[in-house]
Amino acid sequence: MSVAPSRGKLHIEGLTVAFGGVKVLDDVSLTADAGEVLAIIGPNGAGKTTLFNTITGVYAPQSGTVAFDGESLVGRRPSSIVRLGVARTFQNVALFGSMSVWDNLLVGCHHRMRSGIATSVFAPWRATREDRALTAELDELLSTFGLDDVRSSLVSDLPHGINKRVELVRAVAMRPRLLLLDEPTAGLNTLETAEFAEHLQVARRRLDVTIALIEHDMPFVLSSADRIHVLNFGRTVTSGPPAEVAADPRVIEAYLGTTEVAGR
Amino acid sequence: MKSVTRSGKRRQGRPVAVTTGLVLALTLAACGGGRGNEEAAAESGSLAEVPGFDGETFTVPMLTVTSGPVAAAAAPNLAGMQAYIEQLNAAGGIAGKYPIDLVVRDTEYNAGKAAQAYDSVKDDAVLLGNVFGTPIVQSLKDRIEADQLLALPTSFAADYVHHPALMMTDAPYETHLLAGVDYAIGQAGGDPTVCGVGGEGALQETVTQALDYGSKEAGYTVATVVGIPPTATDFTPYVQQLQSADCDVVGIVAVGEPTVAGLLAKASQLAYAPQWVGTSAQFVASMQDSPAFDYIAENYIGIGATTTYGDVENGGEAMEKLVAAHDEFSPDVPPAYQFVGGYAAMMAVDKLLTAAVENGDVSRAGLRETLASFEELDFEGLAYPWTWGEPGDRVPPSKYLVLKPTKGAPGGQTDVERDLDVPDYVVDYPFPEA
Amino acid sequence: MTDVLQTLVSGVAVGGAYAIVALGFVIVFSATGILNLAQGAFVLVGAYLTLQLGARWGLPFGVALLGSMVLCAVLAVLVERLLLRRLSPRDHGAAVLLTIGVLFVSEAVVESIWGVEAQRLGDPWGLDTVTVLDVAVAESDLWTCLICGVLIVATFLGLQRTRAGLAVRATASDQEAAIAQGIDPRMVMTMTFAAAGAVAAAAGTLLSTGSIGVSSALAATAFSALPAMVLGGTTSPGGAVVGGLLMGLVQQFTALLVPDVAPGLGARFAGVTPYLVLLLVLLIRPQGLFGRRAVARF
Amino acid sequence: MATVVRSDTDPAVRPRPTPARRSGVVRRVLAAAVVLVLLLGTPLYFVDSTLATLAYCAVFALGALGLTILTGYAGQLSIAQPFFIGVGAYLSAYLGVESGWNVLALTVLVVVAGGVLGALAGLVAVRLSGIELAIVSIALIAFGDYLFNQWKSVTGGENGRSAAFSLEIGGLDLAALPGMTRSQSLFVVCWTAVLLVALVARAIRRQRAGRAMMAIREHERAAEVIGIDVRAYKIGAFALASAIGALAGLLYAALQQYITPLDFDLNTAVLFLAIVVVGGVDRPLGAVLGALLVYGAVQWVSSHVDSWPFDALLSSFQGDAGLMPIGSFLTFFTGLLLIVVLLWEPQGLVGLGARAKRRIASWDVAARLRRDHRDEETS
Repeated sequence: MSVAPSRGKLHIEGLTVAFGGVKVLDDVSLTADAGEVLAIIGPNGAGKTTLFNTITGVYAPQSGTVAFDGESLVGRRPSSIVRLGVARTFQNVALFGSMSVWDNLLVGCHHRMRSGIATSVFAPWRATREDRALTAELDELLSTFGLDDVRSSLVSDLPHGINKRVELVRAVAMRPRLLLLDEPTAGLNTLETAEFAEHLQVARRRLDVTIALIEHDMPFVLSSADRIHVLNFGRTVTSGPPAEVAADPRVIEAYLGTTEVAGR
Repeated sequence: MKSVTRSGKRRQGRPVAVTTGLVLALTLAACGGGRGNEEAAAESGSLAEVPGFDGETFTVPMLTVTSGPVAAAAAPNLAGMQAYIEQLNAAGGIAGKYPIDLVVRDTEYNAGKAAQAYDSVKDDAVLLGNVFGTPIVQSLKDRIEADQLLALPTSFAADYVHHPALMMTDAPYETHLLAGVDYAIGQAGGDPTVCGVGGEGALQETVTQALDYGSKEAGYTVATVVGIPPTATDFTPYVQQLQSADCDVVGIVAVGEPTVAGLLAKASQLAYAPQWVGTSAQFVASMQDSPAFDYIAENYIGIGATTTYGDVENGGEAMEKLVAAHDEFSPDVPPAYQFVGGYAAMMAVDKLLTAAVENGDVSRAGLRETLASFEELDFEGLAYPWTWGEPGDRVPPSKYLVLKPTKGAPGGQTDVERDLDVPDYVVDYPFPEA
Repeated sequence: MTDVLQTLVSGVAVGGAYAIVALGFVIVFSATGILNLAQGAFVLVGAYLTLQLGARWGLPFGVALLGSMVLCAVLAVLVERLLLRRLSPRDHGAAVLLTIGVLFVSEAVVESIWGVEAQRLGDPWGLDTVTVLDVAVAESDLWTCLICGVLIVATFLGLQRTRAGLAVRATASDQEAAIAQGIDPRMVMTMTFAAAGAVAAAAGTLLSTGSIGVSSALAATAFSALPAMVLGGTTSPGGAVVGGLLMGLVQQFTALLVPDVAPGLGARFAGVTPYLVLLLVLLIRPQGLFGRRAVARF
Repeated sequence: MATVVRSDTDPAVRPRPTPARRSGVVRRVLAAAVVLVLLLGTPLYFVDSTLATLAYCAVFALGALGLTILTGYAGQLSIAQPFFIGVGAYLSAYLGVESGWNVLALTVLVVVAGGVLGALAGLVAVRLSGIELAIVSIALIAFGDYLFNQWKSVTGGENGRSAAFSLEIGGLDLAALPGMTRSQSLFVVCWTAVLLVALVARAIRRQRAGRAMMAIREHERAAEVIGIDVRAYKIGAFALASAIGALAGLLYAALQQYITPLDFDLNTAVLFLAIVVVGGVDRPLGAVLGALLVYGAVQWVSSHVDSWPFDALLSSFQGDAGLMPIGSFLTFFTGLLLIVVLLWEPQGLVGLGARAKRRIASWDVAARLRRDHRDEETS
């Protein structure tokens, strides 16, 4: 079975995003190949989150192309981009606070279901059946990621570390083929970060997925990324394998202006 | 005075199912009483018990307005009614032995609330002593008719004159408006331009139709009829409309006290001074305090069918009794023109029930028969009489008086002319058949 | 022509009052994110306090007005301290509902203390007029415009030139940054409520001068001023003023023109024109005339 | 244990009901029985005037259920619900009285019309953020007021119009069910409607649609990026809430037999807000409890002004002794309820219930812990 070369591949070409004349992204091009983990690093304000927001359809670019699986994502609504298999997590956890962990996961499966308001009004049992069909899968996900105990807890009652994991699991439940992680280890302690790295590996094994992640924690980046893309002031600084990028003086200069990066 | 409602005789029924949810049951219980047996009333006298009459007392519900901006207009009217009934009860009641129990319900001048209040009182009512306000009467009149009740409206639209369920005690707006305009034209001489002001909506239409009729019958020119929405606070545009139409005589019908006061004050500011002609309800006591009072006294006349408060010369013994009733039973309520109207309305109820007791039938049908048998219902000098009889034969009072704002007079008005004859073409006004 | 001028004058007078009520809404909203419908309560209570202090207790009108502004500022601060502060600061929906509760309670209390009848405020202007260019202008309208103008200028100077104003503006533009700069957001909240209360008392008093008188219907005026607030942009004090004036003019001119131009629309049409203008503006420019659209952030 | 595993993997073997599921079934049957007893038993227990009040409670509960979905689930603070109730009421009054439409056809039409208008309002609303939405929804109340007053040929203007239309479907008169008075029948009809709509609202809450709406309420942008069509769900919530409102309007008109613009004004809007806040905004049960408590209490007080303790506290006419006129008191009461509930229990009566349940559960846990502790000591 031959696979199209663009399958599972994120391809961005000449992307420019500006707000009120200020270019937040300026002619950025990058590629993440199928199954690859691409880390995007750079100082605050480099345009990393803007990049994610543009991929997921929150912002419209001034120019340039964004394509996944060979399909252009520009001009699509966020919900239709999700249907193409793009999932993401957020810098500040964006779970639904007054809902349970279980319901958060079910919301994650939103695009995989069909029933809507009309179904609930005219044939509520069909919607219930649809929920039931997911029970086994989500149960298994919860136990795989060690979240059995908090199944029906409200998200707002849980600690940050758990919620980071819940958010990852929600993204996994979306069955993405492109997963965007925005600072997944922000606010986690060393132990939690290590745990998260493990869970990320589990997620990779489960899904046939391409991952792009924004991260400041260099040890985490160096250990989990296949390639690193460096942004500064909305422009690409460099791109390449971890070892190579870590040694690049331009990166060291751009990134906090210290040698710490390479030193670790 | 405090009227006693019937809520006291609630009875708890047998318990429903044990499974009744606690909160629901509590709320349900709070919502009202149990379904009790109603045949427990005492046997006395020879009159048969009917809804609203338990053998001893007549229950007369009053659907009036005691809260909100309209309450001020309803208050003196209600006070007059209560004073009459208190005085009557002190003398033993109807025919000296059946006291009347007034049950006051607030409609908030809201037809929806009124419908709900009506539902709660209609099963225990000999008649409705008062239904206050045009929207309320409009909304209830067909249901009152369906329940075969009689009601006294404080609202005087043309289509109530021949309505079988309504018993009017004051002349309709059309009669007074047309008579007043006729009077003002006579005073002014020449060929003045006539205009009208009505509350946006039905009252504006009332004024339009009446003045149309007047212009056809009496040959004067009607330039415009301005409608004022109830929410207006600045009256400049409405005064301008009248001004630019060069109106010399402006008839006003019941657009609410704050509106009339505001309109006249703005007219005085804009130095526009036509002859304003209002029906009796337009001027209320508080306008004495208006900064525009001098202007109003100069340029406004009111038309009424009720004798002014304290005018013993014309009101005779009845007026003396009325003043005594006021001083004894509602000394805190300042005497007003509308107090007399309320008092007179209850006099009509008294006379109707007394006659019905004599006929030995106070049922709803009995009251209607009694009313139909009246040729004339005399207010003993407190107001000009109506011609009664069958609904279709009823005729509003054929005389009127002219009122002028006067500082310090009871209610702020005194009559400048009395016993004027309503012009024939106005008496012949085509009041719609019910 | 005099017709147009006359309506212009009455439109500015009505609009000035809308403007000042809307200004109170905007000050609170921009700094705290709360749509404070209790503004209607302060308008109502302010007018009655002026009545009580002036006409009833015999203080000169100016003193009564100032006294009422001070008392309303205190009342507003009490509402903020005792009630609003107990809500979760992010729950702006609950805050709106709470202020509606305050509005209803105060309406009922005012009615039971002062009654429902309209009463003379006892202002010194009465029905006096001055004639300018053939147009009779009520002195009360002139003073209304003047005092509104003074209050609007004072508000702007307060916002632009004082440290307190700087704190309010900083909080309005970025609360977190303001906190980082050592500004206490709770202090800012208190100050904005005090200012809104004082402005509302002045608005209520001015709305009741001249021929109109004080009545409980004043509370509804607060609702009428809401479109002015959105029209100008919910966070722009200047927008509130322009929006208020625009609404007053539109409303008065509609009332003048409808009977001639389109009698079928009826006199009530003037009451909905502010909302029509509002909808039109919002469809074309969702952030209002002078508002800024916040950039979404994660 | 082995059987359980087999039944999970082998679809041919139906899982035996576990004790938990069985108790769920028992609970459901029990709940259905209670509801049925209340629905059919209440009319036998109360006098007609009380039943009329309770039927009004039902209509207010129904209108509030729309807000449960729109404001409670989807988080859109709308004040405009009375507008849609008014549209339903006037539409059914006009077509029912003037053109003699069958009530079944009326119901369908009114619900569809309410839904379409609601969707149109939603189209505007999706462009606005929270506070602007609240204000624009006030605009809708103002438009309603204008429309209902001005379109006299249909609405009768400010004096209102008759709504005494027939409630017959085929041979069955809903206003005179076999062996029942008008009030009894309308009680059953109105509460049945509440029951059905509440069940729908409950289903939505537990299913995909409701989760999507709540996700929007909790975090709109995240919901969008998760794949929820925020626009569509907001418009859907508006349409559904308005359709329910219009249905409530039909029943309101049928109950009152006469409607005026004042029935659908800003005060009514605030009454609805008070109802959902007091009951609990995001549960169908909250709308029902809130309507019973707020509207029921208001009616109860107004019909007991002359008995203790209200005779001393409230005055029912000028010159009567009392702290406050009765009409003002009702305003006062609604406002005070809003304040007290928001400060004390923002989740309303339903939240209070949930809190009590948690308290009891925590006693349970405490008891178990103590027992475990004792067992440990003995072993």
